[in-house]
Formats: sequence, C-alpha cells, structure tokens
Amino acid sequence: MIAGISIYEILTLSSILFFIGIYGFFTRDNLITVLMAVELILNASAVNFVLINTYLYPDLLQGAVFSIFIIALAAAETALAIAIIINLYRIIYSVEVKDTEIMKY
Amino acid sequence: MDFSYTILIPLIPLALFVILGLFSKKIPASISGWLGSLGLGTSIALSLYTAYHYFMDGKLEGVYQTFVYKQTWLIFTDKLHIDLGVLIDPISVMMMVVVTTISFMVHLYSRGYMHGDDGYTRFFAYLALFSFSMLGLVLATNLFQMYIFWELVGASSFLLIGYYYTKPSAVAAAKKAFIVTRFADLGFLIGILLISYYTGTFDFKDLTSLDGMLIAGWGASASFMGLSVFTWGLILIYMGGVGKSAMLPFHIWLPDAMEGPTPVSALIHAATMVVAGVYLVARLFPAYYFVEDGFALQVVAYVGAISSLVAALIAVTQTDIKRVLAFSTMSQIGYMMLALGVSKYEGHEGLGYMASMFHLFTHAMFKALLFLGAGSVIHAVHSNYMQDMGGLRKYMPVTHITFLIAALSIAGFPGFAGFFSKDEILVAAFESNKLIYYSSVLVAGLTAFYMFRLYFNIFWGEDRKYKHTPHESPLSMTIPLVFLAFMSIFAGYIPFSQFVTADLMPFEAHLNLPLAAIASSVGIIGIIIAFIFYKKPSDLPERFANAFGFIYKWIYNKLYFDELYIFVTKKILFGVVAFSASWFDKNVVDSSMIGIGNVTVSVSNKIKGMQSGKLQDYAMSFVGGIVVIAMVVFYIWIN
Amino acid sequence: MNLESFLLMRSEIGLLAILLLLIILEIFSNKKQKAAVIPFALILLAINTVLGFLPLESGELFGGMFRTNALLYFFKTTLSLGVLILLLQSADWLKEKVVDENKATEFFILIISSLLGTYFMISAGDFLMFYIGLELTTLPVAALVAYDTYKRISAEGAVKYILSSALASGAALFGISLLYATTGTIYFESMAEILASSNLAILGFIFFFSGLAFKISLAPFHFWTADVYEGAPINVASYLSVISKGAAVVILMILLFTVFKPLMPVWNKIIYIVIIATMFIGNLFAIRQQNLKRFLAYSSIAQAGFILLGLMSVDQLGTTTIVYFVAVYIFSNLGAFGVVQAVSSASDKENINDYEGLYRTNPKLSLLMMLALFSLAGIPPLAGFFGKFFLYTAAASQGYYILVFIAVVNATISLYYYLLVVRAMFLRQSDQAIPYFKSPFYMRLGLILAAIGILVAGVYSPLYDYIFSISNTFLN
Amino acid sequence: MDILSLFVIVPILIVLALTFFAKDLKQARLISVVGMGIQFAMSINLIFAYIKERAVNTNIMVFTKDVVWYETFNIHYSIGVDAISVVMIALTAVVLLAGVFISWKIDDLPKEFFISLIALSSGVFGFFISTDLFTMFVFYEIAVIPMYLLIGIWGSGPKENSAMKLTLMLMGASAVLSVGILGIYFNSNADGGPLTFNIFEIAQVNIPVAAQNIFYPLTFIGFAVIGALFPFHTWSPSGHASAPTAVSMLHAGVLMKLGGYGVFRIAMYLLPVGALNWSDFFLVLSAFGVIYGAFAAIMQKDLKYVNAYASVSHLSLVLFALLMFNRTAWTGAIIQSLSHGLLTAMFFALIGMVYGRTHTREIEKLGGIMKILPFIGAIYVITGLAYLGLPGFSGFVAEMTIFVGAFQHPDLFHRILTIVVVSSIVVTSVYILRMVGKIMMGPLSNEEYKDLPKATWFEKTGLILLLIPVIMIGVLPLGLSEMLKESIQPFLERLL
Repeated sequence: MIAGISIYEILTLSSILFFIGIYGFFTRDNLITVLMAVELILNASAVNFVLINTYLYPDLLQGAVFSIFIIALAAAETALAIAIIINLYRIIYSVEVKDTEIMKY
Repeated sequence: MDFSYTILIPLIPLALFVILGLFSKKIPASISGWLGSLGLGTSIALSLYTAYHYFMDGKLEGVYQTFVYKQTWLIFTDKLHIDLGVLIDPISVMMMVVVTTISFMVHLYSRGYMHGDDGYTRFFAYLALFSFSMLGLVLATNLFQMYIFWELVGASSFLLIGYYYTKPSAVAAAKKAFIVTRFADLGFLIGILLISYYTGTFDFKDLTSLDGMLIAGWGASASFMGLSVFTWGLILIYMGGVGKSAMLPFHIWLPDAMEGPTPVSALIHAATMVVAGVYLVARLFPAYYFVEDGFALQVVAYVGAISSLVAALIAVTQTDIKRVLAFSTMSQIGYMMLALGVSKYEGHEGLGYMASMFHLFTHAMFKALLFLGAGSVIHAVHSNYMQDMGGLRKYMPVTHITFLIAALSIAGFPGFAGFFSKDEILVAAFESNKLIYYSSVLVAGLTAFYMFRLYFNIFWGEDRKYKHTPHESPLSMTIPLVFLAFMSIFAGYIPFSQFVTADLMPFEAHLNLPLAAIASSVGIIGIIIAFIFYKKPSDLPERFANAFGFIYKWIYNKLYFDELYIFVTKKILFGVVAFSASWFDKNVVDSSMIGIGNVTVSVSNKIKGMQSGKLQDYAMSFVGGIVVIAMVVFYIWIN
Repeated sequence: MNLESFLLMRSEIGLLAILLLLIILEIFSNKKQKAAVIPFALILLAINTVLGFLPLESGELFGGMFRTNALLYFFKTTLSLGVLILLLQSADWLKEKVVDENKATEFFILIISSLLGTYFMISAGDFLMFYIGLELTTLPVAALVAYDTYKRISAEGAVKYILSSALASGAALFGISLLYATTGTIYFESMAEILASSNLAILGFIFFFSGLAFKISLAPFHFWTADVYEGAPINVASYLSVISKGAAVVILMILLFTVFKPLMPVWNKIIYIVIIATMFIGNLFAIRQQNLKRFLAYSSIAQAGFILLGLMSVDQLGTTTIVYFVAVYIFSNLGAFGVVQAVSSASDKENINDYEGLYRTNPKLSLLMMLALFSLAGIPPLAGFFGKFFLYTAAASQGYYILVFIAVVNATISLYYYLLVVRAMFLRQSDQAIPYFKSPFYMRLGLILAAIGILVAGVYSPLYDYIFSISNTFLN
Repeated sequence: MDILSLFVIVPILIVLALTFFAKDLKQARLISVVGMGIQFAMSINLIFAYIKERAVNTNIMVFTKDVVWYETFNIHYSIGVDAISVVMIALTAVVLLAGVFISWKIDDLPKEFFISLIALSSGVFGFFISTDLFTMFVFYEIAVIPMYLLIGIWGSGPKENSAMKLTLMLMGASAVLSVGILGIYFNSNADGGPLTFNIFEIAQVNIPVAAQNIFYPLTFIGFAVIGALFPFHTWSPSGHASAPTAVSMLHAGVLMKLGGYGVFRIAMYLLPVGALNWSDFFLVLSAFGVIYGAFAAIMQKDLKYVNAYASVSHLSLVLFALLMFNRTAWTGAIIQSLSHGLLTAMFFALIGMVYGRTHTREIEKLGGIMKILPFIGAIYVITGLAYLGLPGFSGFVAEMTIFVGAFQHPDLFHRILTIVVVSSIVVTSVYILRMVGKIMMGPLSNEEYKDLPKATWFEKTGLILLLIPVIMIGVLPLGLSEMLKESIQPFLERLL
C-alpha cells in the first residue's frame, strides 16, 4: 500500500508492462530479446498479483505467494529457453528469429 | 361340359420348348424336328377336337357359352389380380385352330427348309416357344394375361427374326421389331392401367358383359380432351394392337421382319401373331362398340382402312417378293380391322365382326401358303428378288400350282376362300360406311394386281439363266403346301356365321350378289392388267412408273416412313435427349460433386500461407485471437 | 490432516519415487549398468500403472490445493497407461540412437516428470497448483523437443515451443490475475461461488482460456503445433499430441464446468466458434501434408475440435464423453505414431509417399496403421467411431444440430486425408517400398497394446458405462 | 446362439479362418466358398424357419433378441426379421456365393480380397437383421467402408479416384444420416419415457411435426444416396466401372438395396408426417431419376457404365414406388430390389467374364461373342430380356406390381407421374437390346476372339445360382408377394 498512489496507476503500469512485452515479442529480431520480452509479460502478471493482493485483498497472501512462484518458474523457463537457444546457436551459429523459419506450411 | 383339358394345348409346346431349349446341344437334329412336329400334332388334334366339341354342343338356348378355367397368379390389390387360365369361346377356339394348324404346317415345312442348319434344334425350340405364347395369348382370360403373352410373342418373334444372329441386318430387324412393338405395348399397358383403375378388374368377362363395369360405367369416369378416360384406355389398348398388327403408323417393323427364316414369316408375320391386334379388338368388341357410342371403334375402322390402302399401294411397287407379301399381309389385316370397325353388335348387324374373323381364318391359310410357296421358291433360287426369277413354273410345278391357288384366293376370285370372306367384309363396309367401302374395293383391285404381278414375275416371264437349275422342293415342304392349298379353296365354304358372331348368337349370312360381282370383277380387272404387264417381259411397267414419276418413287420408298422414324429416334431421342442426359450427368452432376472436393483442396492450398513458420506471426495470431474473441464478446454478445 | 491421507496422492508419489530412483541411477551408475535402465524404468512405470487400477476414495489435501476423485484418478491411470505405451514404443529407439550418448535415463526422467506435471495439473484445486502443474508439464517437453541435439529442426521446434508456450502461460497468468482481482481468491471452489459475469472476469477468462487453448492447440492458438511436432522426435510429438493435450482438455473441461459455470453463456459461444474454426483449419491444412508428423499434427488439431463438442453439454454426458474420447484418442494416436516411429527407426522415412506399397512388405504394420487412422476417422467397429458418435450425441443433446452437422462434414473431410495414407499403403505399389523389417520386442508390445485399445475400447461398452458411473463425482 | 446372430458371427469366423489358415488362393477360396455355402444354407433354412414361425407368431418381427449394449444411451443390440429382411438376407447370401464363384481366379492378394468381401457381408447381414437405429448404423458403415479397399486394390481403370469418390459420398451420406438418427433419438421421448434407439419403441411415440420435417430429409437422403437417388447417384457409375466383378455384383446387387430398405424401415416408419410432407419433392426426383438414368444408359460406351446407369434407373424406380405409400407399390419395390439385385449381379458377372476374356468393355469393340461363347451369350440374352421386364422373369413381376400399385394412387398427379415412369420400359428395352445386339449378336468383331476359352464350371455355377431365383420369382410370384404384403402392412399403417 503505497501512499498517494491508487491501484489504477499501478494497474496501468502492469498493463503497459504486459503490452510492452507483447510488442517486444512481436518486433525483436533476436531470440534472446524475445525471451526478455516474455519475461516482461510474466513480470507484469507477477506485479498484478502482488498489488491486487495488497490493495484489494490484504488479509490473505495468495497473490504474493503466487507471484513468488511465478518468479521461480519464470527463472526455470528462462534457463531452459537459454539452453535451447544456445543449442540452436551451436547448430546454426545464429540466434536470429528469421533463421528459425525452415519449417512452414 | 368340361374344357379344362385345353390347358394342355399351350402347355405341350411349352414342354417342348423347355426340353429342346435345355438340351439343344444333346438332341440331334433328326429327333428334334420330329419331336416338335409330334408335339404340335398333339396340340392340333386336341384343338380340333375342342372345336368340334364346342361348336357342336357349346350352345345353351342358341347362345354360345363362355367357359373359363383359371388360377390366380399374382395379387395386386384386393380387387386387382392376375389370373392365368383358358377362356373358351368361339373366337378363342377359332384362333386356337388357326394357330395350331399353321404352326403344325410350319413345323413340317421347316424340317425340310431348315435342313442342315446348325441351329436346327434351337429353331424348333423357338418355334415351340412361340406356339406356346401365341396359344396363351389366344386363350387369355383377362387383359393382363393377354399382355403377358403379348410380350412373350414379341420376345419369341425377336428371337426368330434374329435367328441368323450373325447377320447384322437380321439383328437390326429383330431389334426394330421388338422396340417398335414394345413402344406400342406401352400404350397397351397404360390402357390396362387406366381401365383397371376405373373398373377394378382385368377380366374379359366383366369388361365385355353388357352390364359389366366398363360398359355400364364409362360415363362415370373422368374425361380428358372431351373423351371419357375409358375411350382413351380403349384407344391406348388398340395402340398395342396396332403395333403387333403392323398398322399405320407402327407398320415399319414388318417388312424388315422378313429377315427371319421364311417359315417364321409364314407363321408369325402372316398367319398368327400379326392378327393378334385384330383378335384383341374382337376380344373386347362389346366394350369398343358400346363405350361412348363406339368412338374407339371408328378409330379402329379408319386406321384399318388407311393401312390397307397404303399397304396395297406400296405392295405394288416392291420387288422383294417377301416384302410384297408382307405389305399384302398388312393390307389384309387392315381389311380385318376395318371390318371390325364398321361392325355392329346384334345379329346380322354384327356381320363385320363375323367377316373379319372369317377373313382372319381364310387369310391365315392362303397367306401362310403364299409365304411357304415363296419360301420354296427362294429355297430354289437363293434370292428374294423378282428380277432373279421367272419361268419357274416348269421347274417347280407343285409350288406353282399351289401359289396360283393362293393368289386366286387372296385376289378374291369367285369360288375361292378369299372371295367369300372378302365379300362379307365389303358388304359390312357398304352397309355402314361408303367411304371405307370404296377404298376397300380399290384395295381389292390392287391386291389382285400386285399378287399376279408377283405370280407372273416368278413363274412366267423370261427364263433366267440359273446357275444351277432350280428343282422342286422335297416332300416335307410340298405336303404342307398342298394341304394349305386345299384349305385356301375350301375354307370359304365353312358357314362361319353359324359359329363366330359378335353376340355369340348364330345367324344366316347370304352372299350379296351385286356387291360380290363388283368386288370380283374389280379383282379380275386387276389380274388382267397384271397379265398384260407381266405375262411377257415388256417395258410397260417402266413406262408406267416413269409416267407417275415422283409419286411412284414416293410410294416405292414406303412413303419415307422409315426415314421419319430414324430421324425421330436417332436424331431426336438419341442425339438430343439421351446425349444431353449423359452429357449433363458427366459434366454437371458428376463434376459438381468432384468440384466440391477440388474446391476444398484449392482452399487448403490458398490458406497455407497462414502457417508462415515465423515465430512472431504465430504470436501475433495468438494475441490477435485473444483480441478478436474479446471484441466479439464485448461488442456483440454482451449488450 | 494425517499421514494416510497422503495416500490420496498415491500415483503422484509413485511417479515421484520412480523419478528419484532414476535420478539416483543416472548419477551413481556406470555405463554398463545404464543399459539396464530401460527395462527397469518400464517395469517400474508398469507397476505404477497397474497399481493405478486399485480403487481410491476421493478427497482433497493442502486445504484444497490438491484434490482427487474417481474420475480424475481413472484419467490419471489412463494417462500413465498411455505414457507406458509411448515409452515402450520409444524404448528401442532410445537403445539404438541414444544409449551411447548416455541419454536414455534423462529421457525417462523428463517424460515422467512431465507426466507428474499433468497429474498435478488435472487434480489441482487452485490456480497456483494448476499453474505449477502446467509449467511442469510444459518445460520438460520443451527440453525433449530438442532431444536430438545437432538436429536443426529439433532445435528450431524447441525454440518455437518454449517461447510461444511462455507467451501462452504469460497470457494465462495475466488472465488468472484479473480473475483474482475480481474474486479475491485463487481457489477453484470459492471462486466458483463468487465469480459473477463481470467484464473484467470475462476478460480474465478469455486470457486464461487462450493459455489452455494453446496447449490443446485450438485455432487460432494452434500454429506452433505443426512445426513443433515436425521438429520433435516422433515419440515426443506423440507425447505432445496425446498426453499433454489430453490432460489440458480434461482440466479445461473441469474448469469450465465448475469454476466458470457462471460465465457459461459466454464461453459456450466462444467454444462454438472455436470448434468450427479448429476443425476446418486442422482438416484443410492436413489435406496437403506430406510429412506424416506434420500430417498427424493437423489431424490432432482437428481432433481437438471434435473433443470440444463434448463441452457443449455441461453435464455428466459431456464429461463422460470427453474423458472417454480422450482415452480412445490416446490409443488411436499412439497406434498411428507408433507405426510412424517403427517405420522411421527402421528406415528413416517419414513421408506419406514413402509408405507406398507398405502393405505388400509389412502387412501387420500397415494394418495397424489403417486401424488407427480409421479409428481417428471414426469408422466402426473401432473405438474412435463410438467416441465421435457420442460426442455428436452430447452436442445434439443440447440441440446444437447445426454444429453437429458441421462436425460430420468435417469428419468426412478428415476421412479423405486418412484415406490418402491408406491409399499409399494399400492401393499403391512401388518398387522402392520400405523393405520388410521385424520390429523389436518393446515396439511390438507397445503397438499391440495400442491395437487392443483401439479394437476393444469401443465395442466393450462397460468401459463407457463405468466412466459414466464415476463422472458425476465433481460436477456437484 | 440364435438363428439370426449367426449371420453376423459366421462371416467373422470365416474372416478369422482366412486370416490364420489361408495360405494361398486355393485355400482362401476353398474356405470362403465353404463359408458362404454355409451362409447360403442358413439363409434358405431361415426362409423356411420364418414361414413356420410366422404361422404362429403375429409380431412385426420374429426371432427377436435384445441385449443391452450401451446402457447410458439405452443402446441395444436388438435384432429381428420380417419377410422383407428375410428375402434381403437370402438375396445377399445368393449374390455372395455367386460372387465367390465368379472371383474364383482372383490372383492379386486373394486372401485379403475374400476377407474384405466377407467382412462387408457381415455388415450387410447385420444391417438387415438389426432393429436398433444405432446398431443398424454401425453395421451400415461396416458394410460401406471395405468398398474402398475392394475397389482400390482389385479394381481397374481410374480405380483410386472412383474408390475415393464412392467412399466419400457414401460416408458423407452416412454422416448426414447420423444427424438424422440423433434427431430421431432425441425426439424419441416426446410422450415422456426414456430416449431410445429401438425402432419399434420410437414408432410408438409421435415425434413433433417440426422435428419430423427437419430430420426426414436428412434421414431420407442419408439412405437414398446409396439407393442412387438423383442427383446423388454419381458415385455409382464410376464406382461400378472400376470395381472388380464380384464387388460390382455385391455392391449393385445388395449394397444399393440398403438405401431403399433403410428408407422405408427408418425414414418413413419413424417420421411419417415428414415423409408425407416431403413426398412430392422426392417423388419428382426419383421419377426423374428413372427416365434420366435410362436415357443416360443409352449413350454409354462402356458395358459397366450402361449397367450402372440402368441400376440408377431401376433403383430410382424402387424409391419411386416407396414414395407411393401403398401396399402394392411397396411390395413391388421390394420385389424390384430382389429382382434387380439378382439381375444386375448377373449382368456384372457376365460383363466380367467377357472382359476377362476379351480385355475390353467397349461396346463398339465387341461383337458376335455368342458364336464363340454360346453359354455366356445365351445367359446374356436371357438376362437382358429379364432385365427389360419380360414375363416369366422376376423383372416383369416387380415392375408390373409397382406400376399397378402406383397407379392406384388416388391423386391425379401421382398417376400422371406413374405414366411417365412406365414409359421408361421402352427406353430400357432400347439400351438393353442395343447392348445385347451389338456385343453378342452380329458378326464377330475381332478375329482374335475366335478361340476365347469357354465358360468354366465355376462361372456357370455362379450364373445358374443367380438365374434360378430370377425364374422362380418370375414364374410363381404369388407366395413371395403375399409374404411381403403381410410384413409391409404395419409399416404402411404408420403413413395412413
């Protein structure tokens, strides 16, 4: 509960975060940055949980716990994604999105 | 009296057919010929016995009784059902005698004529089949039984015309005969349907009894184009008769039918099957006469008259002797038709009816004789054409004499059988309808003319240089000739009016001398003209033909009826209807079904670009999906 | 809460035990012993599966985070049976290709942990458990997609899978957060009580639904499917198409029928549209495919559309039919993928026209393939027919005849492309047909199990009636 | 095991026997001929058993048996026969046996051929005996699907496409049918009570008229497609042309009859109001089909195409008769199904024999075969004459019964349509005679045909097997038609 800041500002923030993530996902050329965009999306929802918990339902800590788990799983996801991307890099020596288009139609 | 044994008369030929048909390979020719003749011999014996028995004491206070023995064969509705059985009354007995007689003769004759043919047994099997079907038709107890055997005689005639099935012309003729008559039979069938729908019966007894449903109730039925449905039904039934009896306009199959072996022509296309139409009308005569003041009967009369005239005219010009005989048959049947058409019902009024039956009888004899004689000539000369013949009288005396007798008989020369029957017909025509009378007199003259044209051309005229000299036919062929010759003289002296009448009551028929004189003199004139033209080879006929020019040509080509039919069937039915049907099926129905498939495939090819393989496109479609769904939900379904 | 109540998690604990055993084995065993790992793991899993047939009373743990009942339990057993068949089919492939790289064990570990994830996912009692289960289902598979290292398409597929599934789970999480905002709880039961049809809730639902739709690969969230299936090793693709999809369908059904019941008028329409889109997209893309993995990917998309027909009737009938169809579908698809696996491990051929004349050389295999495909197409007397017909029945029971009509049209289209494969195998003859080969023991076992499933599951009606009898356990 | 279920069990047993014991062609055909012989004997036995049972049992169906299958949906494996199913079963058995004889020398994958053929037959038998919609539908699809392999593997010409077309159209039709069946099912409790698939239970309730109007066309078309209803007949010409002989026989002879059978056993019986409301529309379609098929047959060049279009014409006649809703016409329809089944099977068999010897089916290329193959030629002519409705053969009885029956319809429009349909017999005779006259009669078209092998004993057996019932029906139809009338009555009463 931050004084002087209503839930709406923060919700706006998190939504912006979310859509920045989406935008990043659409536009980045590099797989790593795409991954970072995904992280933004996950973080947006993590933030959501925390502040909804604190602002609306402060008596139970469900949201907070949830966000912790989100962070943990996001970390795992990232690690795996990085590993996969590296594996790709070892094969084609590139992490460009446009090099991952051989399977289509 | 019990006539139930008459069922054997058709069944014997059937048995013959089954035996000969199943074992046609096994049975040697020598036996099968005798077998067939023997079987028919029994039939003829039985039928003669029946005739004697019936005509002697078949009367009950002066009226010939009708005996019916039948067995239900198939039940349609509670009212309508097909029975098979025998119906014994004067005309059926008369026809039975005719059929068995001619058939027997033809069997005897064929043993010689078909000698050495490899399909010998098959031929006799077919003959037996035909005899069975014809007798079944004659003895039919109801319309539907008649239709059944009607179809069967058609089929057996198909088989017999197409007997030489390797000959394309024979096959074509057989097909033509079958299809044309089948088309006519369509009328017959529809007629049956109409009549039975309103009367609820097929039975001749009910249909012809004066208080029967048909005659009593025709007024009740619906009317179509100003005529009661009953009349339409009768006309349609008559259409079947027209087809079988080769009246206009369904006569075109008869000339071609001459492709069959000559005995067959004698049996089927001269004596028996072709008169089935006449028999049909006679069978339903009361209905034709009473329903709607006999309008249908007038149709019969005019069709008969026109056919006989046209046929006679065409016969004058033909050169194939069998075709001449075919057209003469047609014209004689036209005679019988018109006789029926002009007839009335009671007593002496019903002269025409009697006359036509009488003529049917005599005609069967002498026309069969003519055909068999022609057959023996062809057998000797190996050609059908007059121009290959001439001066045969010294080579084949028996044939010559018998042929002459037949010719005189058909020409109505006084004292011969044809004279009496034809005279009755003319009397009947004179009494009721002058127009028809005049035309039939003219026909009488023409008949005499073309017959003797034929006679002189074959047996007189110059002697062609034959490669191997013609010789008289073997005994097996001449005996039937002699017998039939005998018949065609003396058949005329049978007091027919004592036996066969419209109202089943005998009456006295007298020779009407003035009319008879006119008729016979006309006939004799015809003979004389023929004598002048053809006794000695001369250029008269050509000059004459040229004088008439295109009319001659027109008639010679049978008024272009065949061409007309070929145009209708080939060009219109096949060329347009059938062709368009198959085209439509192939290019519209089928390809539309295939088209559905092709469209699906092409769509799937069109949309394959969606799967671009780009990770970010997938993400866009993912988010896009969310957005679209959200929009649809919020802007359409909610509020 | 006492100890024996942990028995409710029997199957999960069993899997966990197997998992730990395998990890220990992986760590403390030398190369030679590793060879024994395959039969060992298979036997353990088989035991676990068999134990799964023991009855279990329903109940919940951890204050409702974890709940189980007869239906879920039955479904878990079905899944583990499916995984068993799958592993049997891939055992020899692992032997041949992978043992020298010492990677057999990790394959098992990953598959089994993913299976564990599906268990947790479907018996989740709140969104947290659900989310953990979801991720636990997804991540190991993502690793497995790239299992063939040095194979470019595998790597590419893995990248596509991990990133887009991350996106999907992000969206799902965002949705959950919105739902949390409206209701203030993440527990299913309490949320079901509170949830009202507010715009925010609906928005949250849509986000959440997209996340699950991604797993089930419904249009328009399906695009990853084909590429990933094609890139992944065959048995991984078949795992994706069978196990994770089946689990996702079931949890979606549970959530829709319980938690989101208040929103039913909305999601009903959404599902209606999604069904039609999915069936058409799947079929129209499948017609064109040459690569069998891709082909089966699209066919599985179309099948997903069919499964959703069951959602149209929110009652016991729908539930039963969906569970039943998923079970049937597992057998059929495993049969098809198994044959593809067998053929490709024998000859490295994966295209339809490579199969030309297969019947002449390998009659049994092609026969099984035909059975599997006909079962997918819904031809009696194979299991698939009954599944499909009951799905139609479920939809029709609510009067959605038009939807059923569209479905049967699609069934006919799908029959077309299934017949294309049959045509290649039976009708065509080719001189370079795949020569005769004898599949090794495990493979044959796996195939036979699948075949039995295909043949029996339909005609043997007690199966369906049993599911029906247990399927009312969570609807009230 | 009851007398009816055996008809499903025995084929399955034969299939198993073939699968495990048949090594080569000889064993395969031996097993199948023995098995089909057993079937045949069973069907003959069934006829007599039925007559005996019918004397004492007045239910609609006799030999009934009912086993619960899917409790949840109230699906039963319930079976029973009336005269119609009995004669259809007999027809199937005859055609199958003949078919096995005809395909005596099948060279490619003989075992599989017989397996698919017999598997198909089990479907057909099951269809005819079952009285439960679902069971019926299952058997229906079982009967249809093996066609794909049968045509696709052993066929000739563009076999793949025709097989695909046939299968897709028939399965599409059955898909439509399944919607209709579901519609019936969910309205089967209109008067309260449980939902049911059982035909005779559904017949007790009155399905709402709105529902009937919707689901009748679906059901009707679903069945009528396999009954070659215009314009859905287009699978049949190409399918028949490509199929191997025995399959054409079985398909045209038996499978296409499933259509008419289903139409009156399901569509008309369960949805009478819909039937009456829609009758005119379908009546016009079928009447058109009769004429159209006949005319299309005239122009065909391939013998099998001629016969296929002839079948379209004759089976449209069956549908036409069924749509007349009267006892006689329906009797005619059933007899027509029988007679057409036998005759068209004979035709396909004969065409197969000619094709097997001369390797062409082009009418133009053939000619004068009768001289070389007297037996085949004679039977061909007989079949042709029977086909165009010559008295003494089954065709005549069937057609006349239909025509007379249809013409008893009180409505003028129906009678006029009947007259139109009657005229098809002329067209029929045209194309039949054209075919017979061209290929059997006339001069020998090709000198190579001089030494064609004569008909073998198994060919003769097959043909005679089929010919005997044709003549029996044609000569003594009374018993059959009365037997059928009796069984038709209850189904007809629903419509009146």
